[in-house]
Parts: sequence; C-alpha cells; structure tokens
Amino acid sequence: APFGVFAAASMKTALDEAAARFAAGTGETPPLLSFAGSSALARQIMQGAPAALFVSANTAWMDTLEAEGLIAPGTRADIATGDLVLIAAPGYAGELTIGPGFDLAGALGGERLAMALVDAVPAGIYGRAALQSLGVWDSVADRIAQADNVRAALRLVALGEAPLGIVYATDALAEPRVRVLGRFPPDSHPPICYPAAVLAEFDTPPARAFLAFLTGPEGREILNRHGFGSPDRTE
Amino acid sequence: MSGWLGPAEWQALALSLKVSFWATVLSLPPGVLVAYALARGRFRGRELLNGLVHLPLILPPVVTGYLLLMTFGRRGPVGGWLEDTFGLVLAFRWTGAVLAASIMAFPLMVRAIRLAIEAVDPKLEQAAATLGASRIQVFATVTLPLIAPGLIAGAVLGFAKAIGEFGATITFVSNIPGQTQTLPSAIYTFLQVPGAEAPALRLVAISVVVALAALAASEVLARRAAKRVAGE
Amino acid sequence: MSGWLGPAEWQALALSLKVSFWATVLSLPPGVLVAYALARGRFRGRELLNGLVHLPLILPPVVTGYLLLMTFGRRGPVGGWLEDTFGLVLAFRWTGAVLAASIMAFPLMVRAIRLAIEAVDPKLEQAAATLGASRIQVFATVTLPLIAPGLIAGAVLGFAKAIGEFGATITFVSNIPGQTQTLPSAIYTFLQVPGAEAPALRLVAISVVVALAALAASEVLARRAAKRVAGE
Amino acid sequence: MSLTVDITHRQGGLNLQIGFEAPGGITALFGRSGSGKTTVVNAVAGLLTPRGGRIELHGQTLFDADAGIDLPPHRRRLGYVFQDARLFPHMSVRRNLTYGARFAPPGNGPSLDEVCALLGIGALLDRRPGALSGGEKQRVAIGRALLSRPRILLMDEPLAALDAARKAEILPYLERLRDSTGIPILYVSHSVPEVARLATTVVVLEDGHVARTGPAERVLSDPATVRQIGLRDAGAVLPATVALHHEDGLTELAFSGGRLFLPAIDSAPGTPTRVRILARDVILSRPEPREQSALNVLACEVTELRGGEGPGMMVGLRCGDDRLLARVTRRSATALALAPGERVYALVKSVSVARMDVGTG
Amino acid sequence: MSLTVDITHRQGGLNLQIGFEAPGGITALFGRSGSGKTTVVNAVAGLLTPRGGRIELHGQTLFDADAGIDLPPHRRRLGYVFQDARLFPHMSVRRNLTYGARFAPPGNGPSLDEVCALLGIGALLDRRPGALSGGEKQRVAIGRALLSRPRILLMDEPLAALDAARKAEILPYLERLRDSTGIPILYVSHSVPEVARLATTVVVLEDGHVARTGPAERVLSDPATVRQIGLRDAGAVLPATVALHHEDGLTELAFSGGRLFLPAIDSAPGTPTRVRILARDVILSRPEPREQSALNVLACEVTELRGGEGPGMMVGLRCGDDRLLARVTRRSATALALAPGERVYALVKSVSVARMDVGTG
Ligand SMILES: Nc1ncnc2c1ncn2[C@@H]1O[C@H](COP(=O)(O)OP(=O)(O)OP(=O)(O)O)[C@@H](O)[C@H]1O
Ligand SMILES: Nc1ncnc2c1ncn2[C@@H]1O[C@H](COP(=O)(O)OP(=O)(O)OP(=O)(O)O)[C@@H](O)[C@H]1O
Ligand code: MOO
Ligand SMILES: [Mg+2]
Ligand SMILES: [Mg+2]
Repeated sequence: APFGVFAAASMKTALDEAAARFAAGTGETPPLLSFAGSSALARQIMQGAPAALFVSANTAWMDTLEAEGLIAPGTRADIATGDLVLIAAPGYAGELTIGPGFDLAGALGGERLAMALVDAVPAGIYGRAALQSLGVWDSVADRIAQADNVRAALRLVALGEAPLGIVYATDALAEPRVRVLGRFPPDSHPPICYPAAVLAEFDTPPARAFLAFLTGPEGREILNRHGFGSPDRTE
Repeated sequence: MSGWLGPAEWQALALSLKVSFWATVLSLPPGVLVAYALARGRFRGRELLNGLVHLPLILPPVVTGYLLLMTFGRRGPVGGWLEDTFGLVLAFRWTGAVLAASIMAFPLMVRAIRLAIEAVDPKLEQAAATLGASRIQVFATVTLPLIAPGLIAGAVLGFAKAIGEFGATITFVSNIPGQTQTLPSAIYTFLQVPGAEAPALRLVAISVVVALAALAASEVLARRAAKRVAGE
Repeated sequence: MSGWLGPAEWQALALSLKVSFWATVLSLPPGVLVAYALARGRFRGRELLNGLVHLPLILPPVVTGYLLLMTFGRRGPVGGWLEDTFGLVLAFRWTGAVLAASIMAFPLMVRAIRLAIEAVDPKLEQAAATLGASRIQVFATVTLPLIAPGLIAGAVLGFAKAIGEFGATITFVSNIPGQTQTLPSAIYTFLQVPGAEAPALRLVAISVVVALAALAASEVLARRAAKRVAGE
Repeated sequence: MSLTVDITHRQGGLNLQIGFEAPGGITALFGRSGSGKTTVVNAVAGLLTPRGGRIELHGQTLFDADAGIDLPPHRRRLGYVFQDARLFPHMSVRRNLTYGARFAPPGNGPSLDEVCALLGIGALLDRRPGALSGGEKQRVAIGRALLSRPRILLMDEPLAALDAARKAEILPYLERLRDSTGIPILYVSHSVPEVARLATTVVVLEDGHVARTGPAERVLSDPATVRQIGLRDAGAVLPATVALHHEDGLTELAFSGGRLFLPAIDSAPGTPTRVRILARDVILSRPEPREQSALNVLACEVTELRGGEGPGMMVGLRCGDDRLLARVTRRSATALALAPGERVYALVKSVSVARMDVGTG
Repeated sequence: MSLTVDITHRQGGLNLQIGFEAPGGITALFGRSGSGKTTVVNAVAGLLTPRGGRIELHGQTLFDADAGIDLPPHRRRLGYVFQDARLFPHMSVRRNLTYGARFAPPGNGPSLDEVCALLGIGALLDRRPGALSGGEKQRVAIGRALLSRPRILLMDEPLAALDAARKAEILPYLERLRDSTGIPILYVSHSVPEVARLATTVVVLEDGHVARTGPAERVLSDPATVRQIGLRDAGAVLPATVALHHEDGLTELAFSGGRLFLPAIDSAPGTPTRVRILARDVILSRPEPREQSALNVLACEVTELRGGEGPGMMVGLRCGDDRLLARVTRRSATALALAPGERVYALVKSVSVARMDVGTG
C-alpha cells in the first residue's frame, strides 16, 4: 500500500509534483498526499492518523509532535524555507519600499491589509512579527483582514477586495493577478521553515526515501521552482 | 464571569449575538415569502427556486463564502452596485457577516416555514377571502398568525445555525476583531494553536449555552403559539 | 465526461456519493427513533436530547470534527474501545467520514421527521391499537408508512447536507484521497492552489447537480407518497 | 334584489348545468348528496370557476365566461356560512365577528350589538372558538358573515352537523334574519323540515341539473316532487294565520280550508305563519269522524292520485284554496273508492304538526 | 357473554358515574350530546383510563382501579367502529379489512369472504379508502372491526355522519350482524329510530349517570322515558311475527294484540320482528272507526295517563300483552273521557310504520 503524507495545504503544488517525480524515479507507488491546515493534521497525527511523513508549515506543531514522541528519532528536517512578501492587488499603482517605519498605513489608504490569522496561522504570525520589528504594526493593527489561511488572504488581494496583503513568496509566485511590492527582510521575522519528519508509528523505508528525495537535489529543485528557499542545514 | 472571558472574547460573543440576531430578523421576511411561494405557488421555475434556496446547504461553506465574495465583494457586480448606489459596504463589515449568516441559515428557515404553511387549512383562507380580504390581507391576518409556531421554529433554527456559522463568514468577510470576528472565528483561532484547546472549549461552551437557550425558549414559545392557534 | 474530470476527482465524487448514501441510510433509523421520542415522548431529559441532537447545527463544523476526533479517534475513549472490541476503526477511514456526515445531517433529518410525526393523526394509531396492534406494531404498520413523505424529505435533506459537509469531515478524518477525500475536501484542496478556481468550480457544479437531482427526486417522491398517504 | 345563476361545469363524473333565480328571502338549494349543491354555492362565492355561463347579483355581473369576467371572492361582497363554521382559531369571537367589517365599504349594515342580540352570542365575545359548543360556533359564523355587510348570504348546510336540540336553537335566529334584514339568503340543505320551515323559494337539484324550482309552498306540496323529497318527508306547506291562543295550551290557526289546532306557538294573533302537514300523518275518512283524538278534521276534495312502485299512493287534496297531501295504501284507496272529485275528511292530529315545521312569515 | 361497566371518571365539568350490564345482542348507549357516551366507550376500549371502578368482559377484568389492572387497548380484543371510520389511508380496503386478523389469536371468526358478503363490499377490495363513499367507508370500518375476531363490538354513532339514504343502506347489515354473529355490540346513538330498530338493551345516559336501563321494548315503551327520548320520537316497540305477504304489497304481522299491516318487508312468514309505533302517529277513537284510510285499528285498554307542561298528554295503552303509547291533546283526553281501564280504538296508518322502524329479531 502507498504510504501516507500529511502536508500543509500551502505545499500542495510542489509536493504533488515531487511525489510524481519520486514515484517515476524509484518505481514506488506514489505516496498518498493529504493536504489540510497544519494544526488539523498535527492533531490527527496525535490521534494515530496513518501518516508516514508529516510536512508542517508550522514549527510549533512539529515541536508538539516531537515532544509527544511521535516522530521517528533523527528524521526531522527542514525541507524548505520561505520568504514573506508584500503583494498588491491588480490595478494597484503605488510602489512601496519595505523598511523600518515604512508608510504601510498610508499605502493602504484606509483600506484593508489581507493576512492570515495573525494569532493562529503561521503566515499571519510571521507577518505580524515582521511588521512589529519594522515598527509599523501599531499603525495598521486595526486595518487587517485576517483570513483563515494564507491562500484565502492571497485571494482577497487577487480579487481586489484588499489592495495589499502579506503572503509567502510561494503564494505570490503562483498567483499571476497579484504583484509583489517587496520582500520582508529575513531578519524581520523568525525564520520561516517547513519542518518534515517521518512518523514513528508508520515509519517505512519508502517514507524515509521520499523525505530524502525532498531534501535531495531533485526535491530542492522542485521546491525552489515553486518559490521555496533551501534550508542551510539539515538535522 | 468577566474574569473568565477576555475582552476579545466578550466582543466576539456580543458580535455573534448581534450578527445572528440580525441575520434571523432580516431573513425572516424573505424566508416567509419564498416559503409561501414554494408551498402555494404554481409557477415556472419553482423547482429552480427550491434548488437555489437549498444551495448553501449543499455547498461547502467555504464555497458559499467564495461565491459571496465574488458577488458581494467591493469588486463584485452586486457589491460594487450596492456601494455606488446606497453606499452600503458588506465586505469586511459586520453587515457582511449578517449576509453570510443569513444565506447559510436561509434553507433551514425556509424549510421549517414551508412545512408550517403547507399545514395551514386553505379553507380558513377561503373563508377570509369571502369575508372581503384580498390575498395579501388574507396572508397577513390568517396565514401568518397561524404559522407562528413554524415561524418561531424556523427563526430559532436559523439563529442556531447563524451562531455556529464559520466557513462562509470568514471567507467572505475575514476575521476582523470587533467587526467580523464571531465566536466560531475565535474558536477556530484557538484551535490552530497547540495547547489552546481550553479557551477554545470555553467559547464552545458559551455558544452551546446560547444556542440551547434559544432552542429551549423556542420550544416553549412554539408550544404556546400552537395552543393559541388551536383556538383554546 | 471522463476527460473532463481527472481520476482523483472521479474518486472524490464516488466517495462522496458512497459516504452520503451510507450516512443517510444509517442515520435514518436512529433519526426516526429520536424524532418519535421528541414528538411523542413525555420523558425527563427530553429537552436535553433535543439540545444534543441540535448541537452539530449550532457548533462550527470544525469544532464538531475536533470533538469527534477526540472521541472517536484511535486514541479517543470511544474510538479505542470500538477498535479493541469490534475491530472497528472510524478515524481516517471512509467509515469515519460517514460518521461525520451522519452527525452533521442528523439534526436536519430529525427535524423533518419530527414534524411529520407530529402531523400524524393519533386517532389512526388508536384505531390500530383497538385492532390488536401493540405500540411497536402500530408504529411499523401505521405511523411509519404515514410519515413516508417526511422521511423522504428528511433523508434527502440529510443527503444534501452530507454531500456538502466539509469542516467536520476534514477535521475528523483528514483529506486522504480515495479514503476520506470527499468532493468538498477536493474542492478545498483546489482552493488552496492559486489559480485552480476552475477545477474547484467544476467540482462545485457537480455537487450542486447531484444534490439538486436528489432534491428534485425527493419532491416527486414526497408528492407521490403524500398522495398515497392521502388515500387516493 | 336578486341572484341569477346560469352556469355549466364539469366536476368528477358530474355534468352541471344549473340555472335558477333567487329573489329576496331564503332560496333553498335542495338535493341528494352529490347533486351539486356545494358546487353551485362555491361558484357563486367565487371559490370555483365554472366552465361557462353567468352569475349576476343585484344586476352586477360576478362571473361571465364569455366576457371573461370573474370577480375574485373578496370583491363579491357576500357572506358565506360554511358547513363547518371555519372560525379563525387564533382570534377571539369578537375579532372573528368584526373581521369582515374592516374590508367592507362603509355602509349601514347591522351593528355588532344588534347581531349579538339577534344571535344570542353577546356573552361569548371574549372566548376563543375552541371553547364554544357546536351550536355557538355556527351562530358566530353566521354573525361573522352578517357583519361583513354582505349583499347576499350563502349558507351551506349550516345546521347539518348539529343534533336536533341544537338545530331547534338556531332555526328561530335564521327566521329572524330572514325577516329583519333584507338580505337574500341562498340556503343549502337536504333536510326537508328545515327547507319547509325557512325557504321562500326552493330549487331542487338532481344530478347536476335543476329538477324543479318555484315558491316553497308550491314545490313542496306538489305530488310530483315526492321523488326528490322522499316518502317520509313528503307533505304540504300551508300558509295560515294565527287566530287564537286557547287556555289549554293550543293555538288555533286559520287557513283557507278552515281551522287548525296545534301546540301553542309564540306569535301574536294575526301573524301570518306556515304549517307543514306530512302526507304520512294524514288519515282519510269517508264519514265525518267523531269521538276520536285528532282535533283537526278537514273537509277536502280529492284532486289527484299517484301510485308508485310500492303499496302506497299519494293523494292530492284541495282544502279551501290550499293543497294537502295524503299517503294511503292502495288497499285503502280501493276500499274508500278514492277518485278525483270525491269528497273526504282528512284527519290530522294537532300534535303531529310539529313546532319544527312552523315558521313565521 | 356480557360486559359489566361500573366506573367513575371526571372530564371537563362532568362527573361520570356509570354502571350497567350489557348482555348479548345490541346494547344501545343513548343520551344527549355531552352526556358521556363516547367517554364510556373509550373507557371500555382502553383509550381512556377512568378514575375508578371496574370493567369486565366475559368474566375477564379489563380494568380495575383498586387492583391496578388496566389492560392496554391492543390486548382487550375488541372491535371499535369510530364515528369517523378512521380507515388507514395508506392501505387498500383489503389490507384495512385484514389488518386486525394478524394480531388476533387463531380462532373461528368470520372469513373475509363472509364479511364481504355480509356488508356488500366485495367489489371494493382493491380500492383506496379515499375513493369510497361515506357509507362504503363506514361498512369497511365495520368489517375491519369484525375481522379482528373481537369479543365485543363498540360502535360510536357509526351512522351519524350519513344522510338518511345511506343510513337505510347500512341498518340491515347491522341487523344481520346482530343476528348472525354472536358478538355483543355496544352501540352509541342519539337517534331513537336507530336505537328502537336495533337495540336489545337500552342504557339511557344523562349528565354522566345512567338514567334508565333495561330491555329495549320496556325502556322505549315506558311513558317515563319520554323526557330523555323527546316527544317527537316517543313510541312503543312491539315484538311481532311475520304472518303473510299480501299481493297488493302489504305485509301482515301478528302480535299479541292482533294484526298489523305495513309495506312489504323482506322476511319470510314466521320470522320474529319488531315494529315501532310512534306515540304521535296514534289516533284514539271511542267508536270503532269505519271507512277511513288507516288499515290498523287496534282495540286497547288505557293503562296510564301522563300530562306534561304542554297541551299534550301521553297515554299508555295495553293491546293484547303489549304496550302502546299515544300522544293526544288534553282537550281530546277530556273530550274522550280517557281514564285508566277505559277501552278505546287506536288508529295506526300502516304506512306510518316506517320501514326504518322495522327490525328482524
Ligand atoms: N374536488 C372534487 N373533485 C372531483 N369531484 C368532485 C369534487 N368535489 C365534488 N365532486 C363531485 O361533484 C359532485 C357534486 O359535488 P357537491 O359537493 O357539489 O355535492 P353536494 O350536492 O354539495 O353534496 P353533499 O350534500 O354531499 O354536500 C359529486 O358527485 C362529487 O363527488
Ligand atoms: N378532552 C376533553 N377535555 C375536557 N372535557 C371533555 C373532553 N372530551 C369530552 N369532554 C366533556 O366530557 C363530556 C362527555 O363527553 P362525551 O364525548 O363522552 O359526550 P358524548 O355523550 O359522546 O357526546 P356526543 O353525543 O356529542 O358525542 C362533555 O361534557 C364534554 O364537553
Ligand atoms: O499551510 Mo498553512 O497551515 O495553511 O499556513
Ligand atoms: Mg355539499
Ligand atoms: Mg360522542
């Protein structure tokens, strides 16, 4: 039977391609990919979900699983990093340079800044951290439209409902309707990384092989093509 | 109690009540109208109307929210027109949350009211007509009072649904504390974070209490109205 | 048509139909039982039962899914017991999706059936009793056939709801293709991919068609049953 | 003041073709179950659209198939008393009664107080319909129709659901209604005593067509109507005048053929009234009977003999200017050598003229 | 074979205290609307639990308040014919009829064919109840009750909703039922002619208690029962035997006081039967009447004179071994010098003994 992969929804396109390539290259049956929010997946894993590999968008949930002893020792690895970008809706003419104290509130012109939930969803948490370190959070805190996931925030900007939004660079890359105004300095927020790990209960060689594929050159190439960065080090 | 809930949660509770209340109140009149048309009307497109009303029940809420966003968003055809014509903005406002909750609660409401209308004896309506009441007057003075128990049941069902609505609301109007952050959004937020189950369940308990209170009240009201209607 | 949908989408459609069908079929008997108890019973805890039945309507689906996961998950109290005792695993199986859909559709079903039962003339049941039928026999031979239209309406409402159920399902049994990835989950997955609205809307169209067909069929069936029941 | 009905319709297996004229007073629609009575009343009320024909009330066209006229019920201004009362369960008796008035054009119909007094329902005003007896319900329904200031009252078997005692309670109200308000009434019944007591005009329906129509006295006293009326209920209706109230509790009436004694009735001497004498209650005698208990012995002339399939015959009699009906066996008819022109005595027990069969008017 | 009822109950404003015994045959519960008839029947059926007392059927206790016995309806094995038929709308006539049999213990009740023949419903078996006429519905309801092999039949005004013609259609079936099956019947009615025709025992209810009870002939022919029965319907019930069918369509009956002629009835000579003679249909004469149309002239002796408030008197008569009732005016009673012991002739028109009032048995 194919092994199961639980992955953060934001990795769907990249992982779909990687899985196909992995299967084609190794002759294995392709893994069964399930995408949902990282929190839902993590909880399901804690309830014994039949996943051999977990790819999270969220370090906190991976930490929780690790603390519970659910991941196969030594298999945790960051497979990708991400960048946070400021995007603009179609037809938004303004330009903006991201930097300390930059005039985000002015650029919004009284309208909304689309983000993922700033207390709950990783993209939102990172975004808030970035705005806080740049000193502009307080000026826009009450102008934020929080979506339940980063793709929904992206959609708000793509549809023009919000003129500006903060999403991952990967999302911006995949959505032709939005324009990237700028990239948040990596040091303005905690490092964005996508940890993956083989899960102890369903640990199988093919799952380990797929994780290795993802961290290997071929996997990196695919992830890079979808806008993810490469982690400097693997654990 | 105020120590038990933070100010943000109080805000979410108050907003949920406000949104659900208005969603219920505002969708009652069209609900009655549509239910009446479905129960008594013999027009082309009746099946279509019936299907349309049921759509929000059939579709995943996220899709409903997405369709609402496309239609009633500021760039959407209806949303733009509403803003230009009436200055009415739904997107990112609590008014939009009301719209989303209304739409989601609508099929349940219509179902309950339709069943009530189908149970009204047309002979009483005929009697009213022979006494000089026009069709609208008959409806207002005979049909409407007689379906009161059904109306109450439908309204409370709608209210309960509105209290619990999440997917369509957050997709359409996002989560803006004080504006569109209803109880379910707050609950969802807590559920995303490891270890925050306790506050989430606290909010769940609150919405359960609110909705059950509404349900219980409705059973009492409906029974009283049914007695009234039975002419005792 | 097969060119229009990919194999994964066909799989999702087939799974959705299977899950909704079983959810409907399996929740009908308890639905009838609970509806009968609520309509005719005069027992303590009636209000409580009523509230409990309505919970899935009131709670955000994600919460329902969360509670299901905690209860029926493999490490949950009931889930573990089911697995140890009967070898029955619900979590992350299509059977779990059936459970989630059943739970979500249950209040709608019970409502519709309860209204139908309340409309049955107790005089007919009395007549059956004087003819020698015990309470259960009366129910089986008189009450049940007479509520057939309500049963159909309730079942189809439940089916429609099950077809659209998303939040509880994905939270409880995840989104495993071929196992638990129903149409709404598939739609959600597409909506996670920028620019994939087209395939998402294609799936939306399919679920709308399926649910509307069920609705239309139910109207016809219910009308036919109503005629039968009217003794014509 | 009149209603003209001339309609065709198809319903179930029945082909209706009905034409009649209802002048003032009470017009009774009489006929067996299924003969089309309710259908006609519904057509007049506008609750049913006939296939063809015309309905006209006081000169206004309510319905005309050819001209495409079909006034909706609420614009016909008629008061319909349904067989089953149909009171609004969610309104008090008072609100039921005043329901129609708010839709009616201002006018000088009877007031609430007048109607309450007429129908004896003043004490019920604040009750709910569910707390009324059958007879009370029906009276409220009549009052409700009346207070809508209708141009005609339609009453479909308003008393059929009630037992004999309740009927006796309501009939006097209907008589007062007929006499005190000028509103014409179309009255459906299959009770001959009711029709005999109330109707000024009778329309006999049979299988969807009008079998006979005319003034009540004439239609009911006609031996040819026996088939529709039934043997048990066949009888003559005589106009009479109250002459005298005797001390022993009898009232003496004068009619063209002499005097009639019956148990005391409530009307003052001089009041015109109407009595019904059932054919089966009349005994014919050749010699003048003596020393027997029947107080009413009327000298008559045989006008007509009609035999049916059974052993009985219907004998038409002239008594003064009025007509009587007697039902005798063939054997008796032969034994008495009855033939048109023969003179006989009719014995009618005063007590067999029941109160039910006496109406004022 | 008997039913014993002795219960107390409170319902609405009414205090019921009812005790009576129903032997075989038809026991009629008779009384004004609201007197408690349906309440009693429901108590017997187990659809209502009385406050106190006992109900016993064929020696089995159905209900005993003190002993805490209250058999549920489905274990009482009785056939209840409701006023409103209550056929199961979702079943064919056939399935309605056979419904009860599957719950009944095996036994030798009547077969479906027998019941269909008895009630004349063989042609209806595949129809739905909605497609039946009122009379047909009621007959199916009777058949359904009968086929459940009940130990007693309860019939609550089974004919009240029907017009006279329909009633006449059904009564013979009930008579056949009484005579051909041994099942006792508890029959509720407020129609005196029905009771007179059918009942072997009469229980007269008044305001929740038993005003009179006894064999039908005695209760109905008793001048004291007039108050409950009403003047119009008071009369005697005579047992008689069919003697001869005459060619002119008359049937001659023999009874203890002589001969009676009435329109042909369907029974063979020698059949015991029962005729009712309404008090208001009897004329008393001192001399023997001659050359008049009433065929029945009976020599009688006055036994009793009862005056009421009105101008009439009820005269009890002995005729052979049987009793007759006559209603005359006070004036006539005085004129004829009626007194107990006096001999008079009673004139009864043969045709005034209506077919409805003739029963076999
Ligand atoms: N809705 C209907 N559909 C088909 N046939 C009908 C309908 N209503 C009445 N009929 C038929 O039309 C005929 C006339 O019915 P109508 O109700 O006018 O009779 P009626 O004279 O009022 O009888 P009743 O004295 O029983 O009230 C009957 O044969 C009846 O069966
Ligand atoms: N459910 C009830 N609640 C209160 N009072 C009732 C109820 N049912 C009947 N009654 C009252 O009990 C009394 C007896 O009723 P019951 O039905 O036995 O009368 P009945 O003799 O059958 O009359 P009818 O000839 O009208 O059927 C009546 O006064 C009635 O008003
Ligand atoms: O992959 Mo996420 O959890 O939608 O940011
Ligand atoms: Mg009718
Ligand atoms: Mg009764």
